[in-house]
Amino acid sequence: MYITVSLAILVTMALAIVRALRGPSLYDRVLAVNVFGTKTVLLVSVVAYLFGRPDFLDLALAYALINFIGVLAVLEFFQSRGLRRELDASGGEERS
Amino acid sequence: MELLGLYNYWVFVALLMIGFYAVIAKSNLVKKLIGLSIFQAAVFLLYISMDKVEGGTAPIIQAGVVDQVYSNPLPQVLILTAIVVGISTTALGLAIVVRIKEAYGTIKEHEVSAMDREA
Amino acid sequence: MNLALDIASWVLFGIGSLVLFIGAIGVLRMPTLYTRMHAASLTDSLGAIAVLGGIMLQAGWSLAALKLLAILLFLLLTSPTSSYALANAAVLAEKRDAESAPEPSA
Amino acid sequence: MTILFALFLLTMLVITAVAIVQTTDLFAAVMLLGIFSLLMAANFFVLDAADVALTEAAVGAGISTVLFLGALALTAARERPAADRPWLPLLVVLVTAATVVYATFDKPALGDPNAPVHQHVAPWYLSETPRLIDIPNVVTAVLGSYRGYDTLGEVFVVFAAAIGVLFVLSGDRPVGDVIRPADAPTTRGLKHHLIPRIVGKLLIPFIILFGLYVQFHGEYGPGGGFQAGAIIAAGVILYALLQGEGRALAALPEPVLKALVAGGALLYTLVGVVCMFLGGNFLEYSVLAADSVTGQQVGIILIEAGVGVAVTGVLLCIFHAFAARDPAH
Repeated sequence: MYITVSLAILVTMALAIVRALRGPSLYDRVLAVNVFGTKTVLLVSVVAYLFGRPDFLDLALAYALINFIGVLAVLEFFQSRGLRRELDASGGEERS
Repeated sequence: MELLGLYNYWVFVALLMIGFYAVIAKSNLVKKLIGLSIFQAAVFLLYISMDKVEGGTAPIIQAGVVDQVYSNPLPQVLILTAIVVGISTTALGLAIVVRIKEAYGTIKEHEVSAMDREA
Repeated sequence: MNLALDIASWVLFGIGSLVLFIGAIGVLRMPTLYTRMHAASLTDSLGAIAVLGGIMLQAGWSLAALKLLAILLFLLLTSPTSSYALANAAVLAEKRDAESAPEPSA
Repeated sequence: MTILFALFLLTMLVITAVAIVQTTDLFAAVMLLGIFSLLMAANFFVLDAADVALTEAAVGAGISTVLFLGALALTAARERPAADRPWLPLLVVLVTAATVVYATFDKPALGDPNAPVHQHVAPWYLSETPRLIDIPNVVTAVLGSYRGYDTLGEVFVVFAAAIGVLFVLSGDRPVGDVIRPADAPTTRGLKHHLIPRIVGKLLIPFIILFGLYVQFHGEYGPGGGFQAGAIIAAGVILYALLQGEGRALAALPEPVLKALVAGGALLYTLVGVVCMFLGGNFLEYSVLAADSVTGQQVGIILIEAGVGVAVTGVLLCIFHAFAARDPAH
């Protein structure tokens, strides 16, 4: 029973990776990371039961709590990058 | 089945070489550090692959369960500390890259060394 | 009783897997960023509820069930928040591009 | 069954790694690195390394993304598609790969109980820990007690890295880019985003609480100082992202962070020295209490506390050093 659902989650993870690789925009990649994070939480919870060690749910709990920090950091990054571009014309792009 | 048992090691080799390629072929210094992180992760994977025992479980002893096989705790201890050390050393590398950018205006390795030669 | 619980778990797992799978296809096939985001965030929440609910039925009354409940709660809080942050970042960038496009960069 | 997971997860790992190296967009590379870290943690978990997976989760799920983004903000988000000459490096890599793959044919298969690595100290650790230290988590026992010297060394490496970052980044920024438009403060932090702010306010206490749980439950389940330090640091970084650097630094000022870094390392060393004064060897915790098992447990709790404090301090010091360098801040 657990193995079926964990396989389903693995397939959805693979699809999310395809989205992350194809892009096209940066935000698509962030979206893929976000989707992937949720799937990892679910996978870990299921696998903890599959292995019969439910005390390892701590890992899923850790991800559920701190996974979205990355996405918030992205929002902050784009916000302050816009600000930085006003400060400095050469901005976030490498000189060419 | 015999060969599948070595799959972990092949993935380790693949990751190691991908990281290695990034370090030697890319001239962007941040990219080199990213490659170094992948290289590091490959080594972590090697160690953790070695700790697995067939039919075993994580080495946290369950009260009242006898005859349980446990995986090897030693590689886990080594890698556990290595992960935190890895992030701090990567941070140090990034700090140096930031200073290079400020001093040279670029983070391309060959441009930095060209400027060094001119100076 | 046990059989009933098992069947309920199966049903929840089935719903969860199906919803997650549909969501993943949506993320892959939808035409624009915002539609993709829509597909991802809604199915994520329902899928998480179904899968974790299914496990919870199997766990019974225990510390593990409490932890699963906590995981579910935190997921339901953080997953929409990150969708919000992501959509916000995308809109901000779009707006900035639209603003900077007509005027020549100073 | 493990093989099935391994095939799936490891293949995805390799694909992601290739994509990371291939893309010229460094921002995309950092995002993919996030996926890479998640896959790595899932792999560790499947391979029975719950403690390691928790560490990877705590470090990879926030802190490493935040640090890389901080560095990208200060350098450049795009790699110029350059005239790299890939042929020579590719050749070197392929030759090395062939050699190492050849070497793997002598490795024991995954999970082989007769592999040399399982023959020597590990069985002793597993069989003697319940008698000598009496805590369920053998990983914590090995980390804290049997290999306490190693862990002390690692703590000092982390300590040295923090000092290095502070040295490198605390000098004066080159002049010219510190002018700040008057209306800049409106974009500081994510204060004006209502939803993240409220959710963050709700979650930060739970993150800190969970960090403390991981710290003190480390003897019984997956956890310990390294993981707890990273989780607590992630909580404070979340606070800094939401409320702005200033508020985070007001709550935990920089001298306090530096004191945490030094204090944690010092606490660990002092435990060792106290053991010597009580007549044992350096880091021989058995002498810390009348009963040697209790002594071991007290010693492990103390040094884990030292590790946790030091790691929290180090990660936060590094984060603030990068953030303070940013002209937009």
